[in-house]
Amino acid sequence: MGILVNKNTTVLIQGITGRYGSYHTRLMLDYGTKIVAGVTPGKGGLEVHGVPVYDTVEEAVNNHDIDASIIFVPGPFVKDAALEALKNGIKLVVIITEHVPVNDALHIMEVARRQCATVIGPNCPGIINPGETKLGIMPGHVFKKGKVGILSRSGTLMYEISSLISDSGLGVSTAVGLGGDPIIGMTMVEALRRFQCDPETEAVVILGEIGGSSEIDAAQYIKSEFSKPVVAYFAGRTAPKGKRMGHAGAIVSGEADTIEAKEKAIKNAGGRVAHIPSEIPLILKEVLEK
Amino acid sequence: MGILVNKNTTVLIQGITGRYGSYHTRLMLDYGTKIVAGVTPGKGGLEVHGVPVYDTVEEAVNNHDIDASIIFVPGPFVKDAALEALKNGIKLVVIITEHVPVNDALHIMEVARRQCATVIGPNCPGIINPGETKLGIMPGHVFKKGKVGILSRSGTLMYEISSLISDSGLGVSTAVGLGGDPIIGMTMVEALRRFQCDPETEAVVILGEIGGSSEIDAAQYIKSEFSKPVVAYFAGRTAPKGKRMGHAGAIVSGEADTIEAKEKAIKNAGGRVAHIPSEIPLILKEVLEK
Amino acid sequence: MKLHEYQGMDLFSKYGIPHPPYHLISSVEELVYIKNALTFPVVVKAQVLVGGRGKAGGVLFAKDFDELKKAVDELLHKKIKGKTVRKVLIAPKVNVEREYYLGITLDRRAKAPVVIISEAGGVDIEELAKTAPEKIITFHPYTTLELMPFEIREVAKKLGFPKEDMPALADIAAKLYRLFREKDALLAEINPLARVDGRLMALDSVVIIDDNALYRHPELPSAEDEENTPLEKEAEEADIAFVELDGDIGVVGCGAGIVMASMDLITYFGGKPASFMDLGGGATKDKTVKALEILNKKQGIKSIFMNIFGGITKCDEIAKAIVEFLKKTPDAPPVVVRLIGTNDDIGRKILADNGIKAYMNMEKAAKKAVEIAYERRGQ
Amino acid sequence: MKLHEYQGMDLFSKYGIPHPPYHLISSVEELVYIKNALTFPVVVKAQVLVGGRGKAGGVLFAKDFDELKKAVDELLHKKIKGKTVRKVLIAPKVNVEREYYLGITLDRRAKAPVVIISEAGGVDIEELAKTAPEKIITFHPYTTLELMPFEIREVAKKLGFPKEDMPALADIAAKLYRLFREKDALLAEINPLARVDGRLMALDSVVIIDDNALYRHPELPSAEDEENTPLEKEAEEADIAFVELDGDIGVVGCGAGIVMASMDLITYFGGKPASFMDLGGGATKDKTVKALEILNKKQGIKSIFMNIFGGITKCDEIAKAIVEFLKKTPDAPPVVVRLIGTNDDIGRKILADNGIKAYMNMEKAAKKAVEIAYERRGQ
Repeated sequence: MGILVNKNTTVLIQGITGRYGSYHTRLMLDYGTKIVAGVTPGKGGLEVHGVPVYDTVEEAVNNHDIDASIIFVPGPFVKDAALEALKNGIKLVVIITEHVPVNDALHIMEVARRQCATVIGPNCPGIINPGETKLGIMPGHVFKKGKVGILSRSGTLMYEISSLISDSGLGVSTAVGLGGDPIIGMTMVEALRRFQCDPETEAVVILGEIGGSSEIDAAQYIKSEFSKPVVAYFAGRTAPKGKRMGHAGAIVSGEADTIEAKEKAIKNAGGRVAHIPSEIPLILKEVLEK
Repeated sequence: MGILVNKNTTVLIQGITGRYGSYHTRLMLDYGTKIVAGVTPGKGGLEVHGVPVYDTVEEAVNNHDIDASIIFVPGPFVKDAALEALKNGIKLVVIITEHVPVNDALHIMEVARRQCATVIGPNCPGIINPGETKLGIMPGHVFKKGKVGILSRSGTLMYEISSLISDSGLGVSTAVGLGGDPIIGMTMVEALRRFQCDPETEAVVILGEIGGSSEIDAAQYIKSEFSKPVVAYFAGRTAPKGKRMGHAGAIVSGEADTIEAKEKAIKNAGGRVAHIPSEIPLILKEVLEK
Repeated sequence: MKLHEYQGMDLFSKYGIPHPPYHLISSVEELVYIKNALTFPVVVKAQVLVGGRGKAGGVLFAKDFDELKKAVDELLHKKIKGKTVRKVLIAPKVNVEREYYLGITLDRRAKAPVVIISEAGGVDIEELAKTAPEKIITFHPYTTLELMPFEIREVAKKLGFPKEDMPALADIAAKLYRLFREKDALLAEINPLARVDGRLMALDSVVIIDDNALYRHPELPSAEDEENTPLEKEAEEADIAFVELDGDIGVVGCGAGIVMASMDLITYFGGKPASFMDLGGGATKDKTVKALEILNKKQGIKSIFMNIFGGITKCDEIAKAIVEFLKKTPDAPPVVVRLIGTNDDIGRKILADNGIKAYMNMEKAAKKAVEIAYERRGQ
Repeated sequence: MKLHEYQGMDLFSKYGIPHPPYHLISSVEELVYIKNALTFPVVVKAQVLVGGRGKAGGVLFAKDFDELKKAVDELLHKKIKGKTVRKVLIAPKVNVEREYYLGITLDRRAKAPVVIISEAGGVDIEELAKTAPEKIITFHPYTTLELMPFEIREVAKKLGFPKEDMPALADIAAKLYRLFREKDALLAEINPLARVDGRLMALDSVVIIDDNALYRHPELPSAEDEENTPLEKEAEEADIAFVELDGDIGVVGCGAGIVMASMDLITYFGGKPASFMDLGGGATKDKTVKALEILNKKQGIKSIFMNIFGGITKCDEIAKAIVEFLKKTPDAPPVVVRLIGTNDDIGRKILADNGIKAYMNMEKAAKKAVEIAYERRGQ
């Protein structure tokens, strides 16, 4: 169980012959992910770690049942790869690549909406259901199976906190890295909706950042509909206003997207806020024991 | 009765203060058309033949119930006007204007499809339900009420033939000028579908032209679904291949769009073909008496 | 507006579509200026807006400068399918390894742009569509916004194109699609798109721009429309749609549909139309006189069939025009007038006062025009 | 990439958005060349990428050439909010009859471009959004393809803009939207869009281009990014995300989220971060050494908190880098290392062999870095 994926999810890797794509294909296969095919234009006929490679997604879906695709191609080619997956009926597309132009992301999301498909990312670490499957680049060993759902805008912070939660004995149901870009596919609210329906998830940790309004939207949804305990932690409290902190999404540009506003919103919605990472498992245990 | 419009259809005129728009507003009012409002940006507050003028369609729909809009603005402004009507929920848009860029027409039709709205034209004379209402520029007096539906790609040919039919004592239920451009909103098939459901229409006259495949599509539809007698007449038999004959749509560019191919298709579908206009009422009487 | 090959090539350059370097000249004298820039052998191509230019002798080859001079001299000012060659394009003769056809046009039925691809480049694509349709793939781009490379890869895979051409083919197709959209084209065609020394390049261009959208493309070259005859151009300037035809009966009316039907009637009754002349809606007296004067300049017209069904057009204006024209032009061919519609009573009276009969029935009038032409032909 | 006012104005010109004529100079000497082209009074504007330039003394007026010389002399090479003025823009001082605000940016929530319009031009739009939200209208274009004139007319009607400005406003908005889309902008803003002698024109420009899309815009001016300090630029060239901060504890890590969290921890324990330094995923030994060297060049750093959670990044590479850096730089501030993840056993051993303690717990490490800085501050 968990959300979005499970141990039977069959996966296509777009950009499988690249250094990065090939490396993570091996790590995912090692983790148990059901990778059934790969695509790299011009490299059809090869094999990567035993996975057959095709020139087009069309050939891949003609030869395999494919539930999801993970995109590793460089930024300028992501739009082509994502639209190719969507056009060929793939309903879950995880875009790992960073530096995707915003206009390209907009276009991808518009098409995905029309196709009723789910896009995760771009600029995200992917999804993991500990012990079952991972569709992404996260280090699998720091995630232990458990009952806490994790949503994160940042990759590395997700690893860090998941490790803390796993070490505390609680474990993780599904961890989703939503991505750090201004335009991303799945939002916090959409992910929370899925956690709401997942019997395995008993609490959710939100790892937010300065900038954007996704955490404020999440707080509104939590207040009105979400019934499970929520613990939030926000990074970037000390980031100077107007300075870019690496993530394009992390720009403080107005009042509503400050950490203070986000913390207040989560608290108003009945959620708990951790001020340093080590507080997170402590609060989780507290709320889960209730 | 008849299709698309009736005597209660309320109409907005876009471009009402222009020479052409204002002239035809008067003719339509004289005919009995329920014109309730007009729009010309910057001319809000005026009246044209007693019809109130607004700056925006939004104001017009806020102040009146509007079923349909007729567009008289010059070609370069048609896209703006049509999208304004569609955005404000108007479900029937008649574009009289000629010289609308094809790309603009494509865009309008794409949006109309999304909005489930009907567009007639561009470059068309409009629609008339004789004795009830006319949304267009056709000379009303040549159309007498009756039971023959008329579909035409050409305006003047529609007047000519409608006059013949009216003079023959048969009369017209609805006559629709579909427009002579390569990209038009309502197609022959869509119009035939409506005639199929109209109890008042007992036979349909199709006035086609060289070029395009709309008559071939119509023939296929007639063969498979249409149950009323059809008489077709095609203009442009003697037009030289590859030469433009005024209508942008009337270019013979391939085998399938020749008059011969179209005549054959209509005959195969069980329709009758007239070789000169005066044959049309004769054939109509014949098929209606059966 | 149909662009010349070189004008299309210029557009290709702007969009980054590769093509061989070329020189454009309009006189043999200009050859000396480009002499040192040329690599022989070269191809010399007449810049005329006709189809089948090659078969009609519009494309020559030259292996040295002397041959080139001869070729240019032969082509310039030559008439090809009735069009005078005013410019020739000189480009290196390349070694074609493989040829593709790539075209983008409008699918009226789907109301969307359509991409046409085939490996059988260089041939007539309409001919190929009949003889070997399996060699052609047509598709509508997944999003109208742009043509994605993967769409070309899918096609290339299905048609079995060699892998090495795929990236360039996808790139060129995406660029051609952008040109098609941004320049309001009705057709953008590269035939052949050839592989030369391992590199794909356009060896010809066919680009037709939507006339109705020209107002927003001041950057485009002007038409240089040699398709139109001088009389047709004169009519165009007077906003009259006019096409000269082979017959001897002038056909004039208001509205393309009715004029085409009038031509068909003339043919039906055994005559041959000399013109398609559409005054458009609401023609004034002056415009109508101008139209008749232009028509009268055409050689060998035996009669004029004027078929007016007045909707927006006022019959009295037309009648006045006919009277004025016949007064100014005593040697004009007989005009057979059919006149009904708005103000036809006034118009009819004007004609009657000047001794001109006006028909109500267009078929009778058409027949009369044919009869007159037949009689006068015998004279 | 944020464009300078004059670079934005150049883009406006390309898109047909009117603005006053201007001259750009980078030395007082250049004034003589433009002297005759000027109409006084003029406004002199420092070209620096900071907000609130006017209030910070970056905009001066001159009613004659002497005043202009003084103004240019005063502004050039002056520091405004820490940025050095290298160019000034000189334009006629115009008579503003009315001012609008027009901006297009990205609505992350709606995943669509958003248009922002107000009549209260010239003011801080974020301030206005708080104090008088009813004066601002924001909307998503009906089709993302383009902004239609009617959408602006609807807004103008609701906000009660005068009719005479509507056509120009609609036209400029459509053009600005086209610029926004075609140039991959994240923000395109005209504030104020002023009516001058009855004509709307842009009196300032703010354009931010999506860095990730710069590769497809070779036509755009290069950044001239004075926002970055020399050390930040050095880091950028080494593909290291680096922002200099006011504190004295260097913060280094892999991944923006974890580095921000590390800074927050430093602050939480009473310290002040001196840097945001993100090595990205999979940093090699050499890149890490380079990063530490850059950080070490920054003045007044008392300790370095290096927080490594190795996912893609290999801990042994990091450990080797720290050892190499400390050997090469004996006077470096103490480095407090937190090291877990891929190959952390090897990394930890390398550090231990060189007498460096490696923490497992990041909070303990952060606290230690703060303590060291506190102690060394006292020295």
